[in-house]
Amino acid sequence: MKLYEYEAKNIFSQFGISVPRFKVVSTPEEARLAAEEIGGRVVVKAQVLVAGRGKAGGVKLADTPEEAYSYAKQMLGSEIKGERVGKVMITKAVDIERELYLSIIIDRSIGAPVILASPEGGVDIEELARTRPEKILKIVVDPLIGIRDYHARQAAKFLELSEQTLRKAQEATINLYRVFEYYSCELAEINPLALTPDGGLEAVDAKIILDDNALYKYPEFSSDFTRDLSYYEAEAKKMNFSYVELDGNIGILCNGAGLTMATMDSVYVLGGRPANFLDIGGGARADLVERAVTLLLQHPKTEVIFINILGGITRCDEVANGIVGALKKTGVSKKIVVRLKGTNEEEGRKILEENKIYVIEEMDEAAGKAVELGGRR
Amino acid sequence: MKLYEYEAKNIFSQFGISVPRFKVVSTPEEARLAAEEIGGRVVVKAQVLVAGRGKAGGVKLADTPEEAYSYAKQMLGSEIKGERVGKVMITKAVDIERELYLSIIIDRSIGAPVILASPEGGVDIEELARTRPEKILKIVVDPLIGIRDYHARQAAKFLELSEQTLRKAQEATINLYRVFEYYSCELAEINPLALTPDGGLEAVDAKIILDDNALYKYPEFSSDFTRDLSYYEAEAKKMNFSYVELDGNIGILCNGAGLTMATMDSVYVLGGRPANFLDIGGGARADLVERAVTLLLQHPKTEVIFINILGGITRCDEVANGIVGALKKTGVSKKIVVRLKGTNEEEGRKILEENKIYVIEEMDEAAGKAVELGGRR
Amino acid sequence: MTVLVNSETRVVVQGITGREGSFHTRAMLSYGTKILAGVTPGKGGATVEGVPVYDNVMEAVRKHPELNTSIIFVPSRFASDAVYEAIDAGLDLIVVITEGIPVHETMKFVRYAKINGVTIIGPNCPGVISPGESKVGIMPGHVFSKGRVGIVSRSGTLTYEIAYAMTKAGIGQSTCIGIGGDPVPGTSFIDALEMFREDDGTDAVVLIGEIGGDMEERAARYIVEQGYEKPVVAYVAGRTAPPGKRMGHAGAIISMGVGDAASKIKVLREVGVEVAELPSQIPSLLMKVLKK
Amino acid sequence: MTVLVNSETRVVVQGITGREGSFHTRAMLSYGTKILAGVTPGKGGATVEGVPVYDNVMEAVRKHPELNTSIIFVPSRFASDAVYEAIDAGLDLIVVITEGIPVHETMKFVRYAKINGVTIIGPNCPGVISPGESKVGIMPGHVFSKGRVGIVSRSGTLTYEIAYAMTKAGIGQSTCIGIGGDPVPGTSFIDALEMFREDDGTDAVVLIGEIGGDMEERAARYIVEQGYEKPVVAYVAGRTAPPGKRMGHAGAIISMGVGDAASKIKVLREVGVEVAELPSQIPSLLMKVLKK
Repeated sequence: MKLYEYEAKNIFSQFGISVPRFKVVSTPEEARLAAEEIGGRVVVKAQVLVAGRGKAGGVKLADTPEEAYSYAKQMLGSEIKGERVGKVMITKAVDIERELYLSIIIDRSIGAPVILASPEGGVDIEELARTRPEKILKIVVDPLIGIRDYHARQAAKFLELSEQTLRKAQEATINLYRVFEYYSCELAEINPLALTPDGGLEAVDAKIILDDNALYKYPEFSSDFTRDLSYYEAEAKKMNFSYVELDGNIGILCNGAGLTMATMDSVYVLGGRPANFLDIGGGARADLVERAVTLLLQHPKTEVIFINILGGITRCDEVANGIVGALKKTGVSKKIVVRLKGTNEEEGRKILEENKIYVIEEMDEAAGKAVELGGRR
Repeated sequence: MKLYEYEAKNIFSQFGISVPRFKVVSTPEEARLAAEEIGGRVVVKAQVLVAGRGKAGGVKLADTPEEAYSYAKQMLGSEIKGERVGKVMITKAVDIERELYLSIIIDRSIGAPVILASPEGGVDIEELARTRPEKILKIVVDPLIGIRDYHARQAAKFLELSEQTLRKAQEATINLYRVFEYYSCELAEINPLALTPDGGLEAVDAKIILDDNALYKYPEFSSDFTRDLSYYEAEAKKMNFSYVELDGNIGILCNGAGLTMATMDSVYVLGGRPANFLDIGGGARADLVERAVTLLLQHPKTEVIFINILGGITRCDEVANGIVGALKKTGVSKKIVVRLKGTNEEEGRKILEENKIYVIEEMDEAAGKAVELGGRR
Repeated sequence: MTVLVNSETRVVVQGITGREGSFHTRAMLSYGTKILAGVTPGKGGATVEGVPVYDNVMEAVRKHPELNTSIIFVPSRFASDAVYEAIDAGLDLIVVITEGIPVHETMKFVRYAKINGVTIIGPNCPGVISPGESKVGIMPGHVFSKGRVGIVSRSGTLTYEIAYAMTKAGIGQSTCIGIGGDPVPGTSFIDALEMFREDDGTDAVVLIGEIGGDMEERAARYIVEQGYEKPVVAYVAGRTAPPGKRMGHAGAIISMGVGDAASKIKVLREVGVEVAELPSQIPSLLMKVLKK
Repeated sequence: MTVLVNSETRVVVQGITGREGSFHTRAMLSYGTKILAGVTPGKGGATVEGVPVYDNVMEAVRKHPELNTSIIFVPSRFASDAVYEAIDAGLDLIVVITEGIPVHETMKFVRYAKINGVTIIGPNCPGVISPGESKVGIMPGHVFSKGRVGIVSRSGTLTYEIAYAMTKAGIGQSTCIGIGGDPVPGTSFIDALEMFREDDGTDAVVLIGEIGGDMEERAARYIVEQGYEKPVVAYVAGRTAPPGKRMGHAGAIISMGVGDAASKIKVLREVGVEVAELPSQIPSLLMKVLKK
């Protein structure tokens, strides 16, 4: 789960990482007051989770409280890349001598935390990795040991700083790692870390991604676990399904993440357009299946529903009952293609056939049928 | 450094280990008030660092505040095994159904923390290890991982408890380990850990030994680093010497712990009685040597001083100047045997000979001479 | 021959008294897996499907010194602890079925297993099966058949789908390893490829990848750099997955420009791995490479 | 032949700009030790006794890939960090001279070194010398002489005393290892005995023990259980030490009924090790066992 900039900055502050003074507001009037209180030039920053808000007009420099008011008014309630702006941050504009980069990520390929540091921050790190990889230092940390002072010294040295700022960069590195460790982060990033003319370091932006699997350890965030999801994604997540929205018209419902992706892909390879990823997991009972099917029945863009189940611990009769139940309860009728295979396959087929739903045995054939019904690209 | 029982109990309390209610007092009147406040039967316990205070009359059960008063009066200011009692603890007398044992120590042979648990506490654990080793469970903890719940479950299970108390024992084990880790302990011990008739667990006694090398991390204790030393030991420690008092009459002064012990032993093997261990360490200058020699000159039981120096980084001329300086400044004259060898040996010898102190070249011969002067056992 | 599990495998089930644990204990027993013991703290003395239950793994190992493998069904909050316990008890192989373990915990116990010379499969995985010999996992046994092709996969049901297609086509499996869908698995594609390389009973390998991370790319590099002798065919799921979205598995996410299916497929093809467009094509690709 | 250090040893001195570090760098250089680099954070670019100084070990290793050994003079509060740095930089041998490192820290880095296959000597030790070849330590070089007897010792000056007596008696040393006086040393008596066992250039071993712990007892068990082929003679310091008192070294303490000299001497004698009553007797005991 992504944190908002202000949440990440609050955490940074608590862990001793210097951030420019800021306030978070949800009305233009509050924005004006905050700008007055902070004084001088301020930056108005839309609090959204999507990337690239700067280019989309979500970050504005305001010379006066009035300007802050009007920028806040523009942003609040508007949408940035499809995400509604509910809050803006008013924060002191920092004099920046140079922009640095500092982050801690999990390197999947080695299964360990990695410190990334660059003297050239502010830009997209992926961009920098492509164009000037020699400008990124990567330090692997043993997960059983954690960060050591010498790691922080190495990272800080790479940032090309004066003696005076070097120590601050070491501390920032250690503190960022403490954040990463304490909050079980997938990513803790400062980009840019601003070097100020007086040799200070300020986290001008802040990004934290929490591990959804560890969310239960942080009740202050776990209640808001659907924050970066669309309406249907959120509904599905509340029911404990994995659901992701795409732009096609063929709804996909399977058991198992790999099979669901393969089913989407098969539809695509055969010329169709998948509408979603919906994985009901292993061993789902009829009531759960019913809720999942209902979700797709109610989804406006979905014209065809393709259900592909390979029963192991999942029983085909339970799936069949779920499908039939959803159709009956919603009263919605959409074209449905069902492929059922495995445990209690016969029983499942019978239940469906009684309700005039015909089962296709092979996955390719079923995918082909779904494409036929949904139309080719 | 050993902690007093009340210090250890305060720490245990902070870490969630249940201890019977207590107060620490330094006058009999305070003892009476404390007993009144606590109510019921109380135990009066002398706060000393020596082992075996119970048998020496340092632990008494008081039925009334008046009894607490009189026991406190007896104890306060008295000496237990040579240690003056400055404080007594007044603590609630606990109904004990069974006494258990729980500790975390560092196992030197494997270089790891070890959890020790026994269903038969209250006795000396060394005694138990000798007589009924099967009654002690030893769980090795990987120092890079620390305690895991499963260690605590294993330890708790070995204590032969009811379901209800089992969980408390697990928590106590985890919490004791947290104490051990947080305070860099050499030992954190609860003996006895009392099982009460209502299924509770209470740390009736508490023992913590801190690592002297880690003491600087704990300012609340580091100022009192000479607490368990005799007067001369404390004086030496303040000067950064290692000094230990024995009961002989031949003072020993060397550079290096191993050589100092070997010198003591040689004196003993040759029939004499060493008075102390005094290691001035490596590279000592004249002023430091002077203070060390002065300490031995002033020590009443020391009749002969045997100085054995093997110069490496320690320079023999510095040692010689230190010896001469001490003799001149104190005006005390004791029999002195000096063996000097190594760096600047010639210069050292010359300085001593000018002051009528004659150097012996070989260690055995010098030790023999010291024994001759000090007298045989 | 097989890898990881075979007729010598002796299993302790951690979390045996739970719903999943007891269900799959029955399924594994009926497949013929030798399960000697179960563990659930506080349930020592019980039996599940005739298997004796102990309070901790150490006790189980003391009573059944032949134990060499653990399968873990413990809920995610307690699963790490169960893994440490199994490592310290000296088992050789630990199959972690549990889904939802925080990745910070996984990083640590995977490293701990490595330094102790213990193999971990998972977490969040279907387990390992050597058809006809032993099943240490939750896969439906009947879709597999004994043979000479190894499977290594990040997925569950998709693997069953492909194994089933192979079985129908008459291509049996030596061992099928489900390494799981988490970002930091105990055993990687490369680890599995190395095992199959050493195995006399494996003639070819099916690699079933998906989006997220770069395990497929690393496997491709390994295949070309090491001059891998056995043919490898692959399927990679998720070519229609959008970036930045977790596709069911914690590890199935295209993030920071890394992990999309197209580039994985490209890199695999570049090193000569045949990559199927549809899962159903795996058997024919296998026949092609095995004929050579 | 020798163990641990020889003419191939290439040393980086951590804490080279400090008083101790620079003093002993000079002494080691003048003994002939090949010191290629020094490290002090923030002092990169300086030189000490002609040795270039770097900000961190990684840089030193990058510039001098022949480096295989570190000697650490860093103050105790920063010493652990220096050890981790040296381990992660891939050195083979790390000699930790520093005294006063908390034992909780030592336990951890000793374990970390072990899992990374790195040898640690110390902490709180005089170092290692192979006379005539290399000295990585603080011992006075002139008391040692080249020969065929190995020494392993928990002490500093007492070792010089005994080495000096041996040298005077014409008995040279292959390698002398000062494992240090801390309770948890990186290298134990058994580790050292194993090294000497493999070494063609060592005919006998002198073991210099002291009170505290049970390392001497374990060495005795090892000697008898492994059928140690080379003669071992010993001296154990501290028979007059009272229990419960730290005798200078953090590890030299008789505690909880364990670690007195008399029982160590007894156990060593029981397995056939000749134990000297006085340090000066070591040469004659050696002559006796070597004549056999």
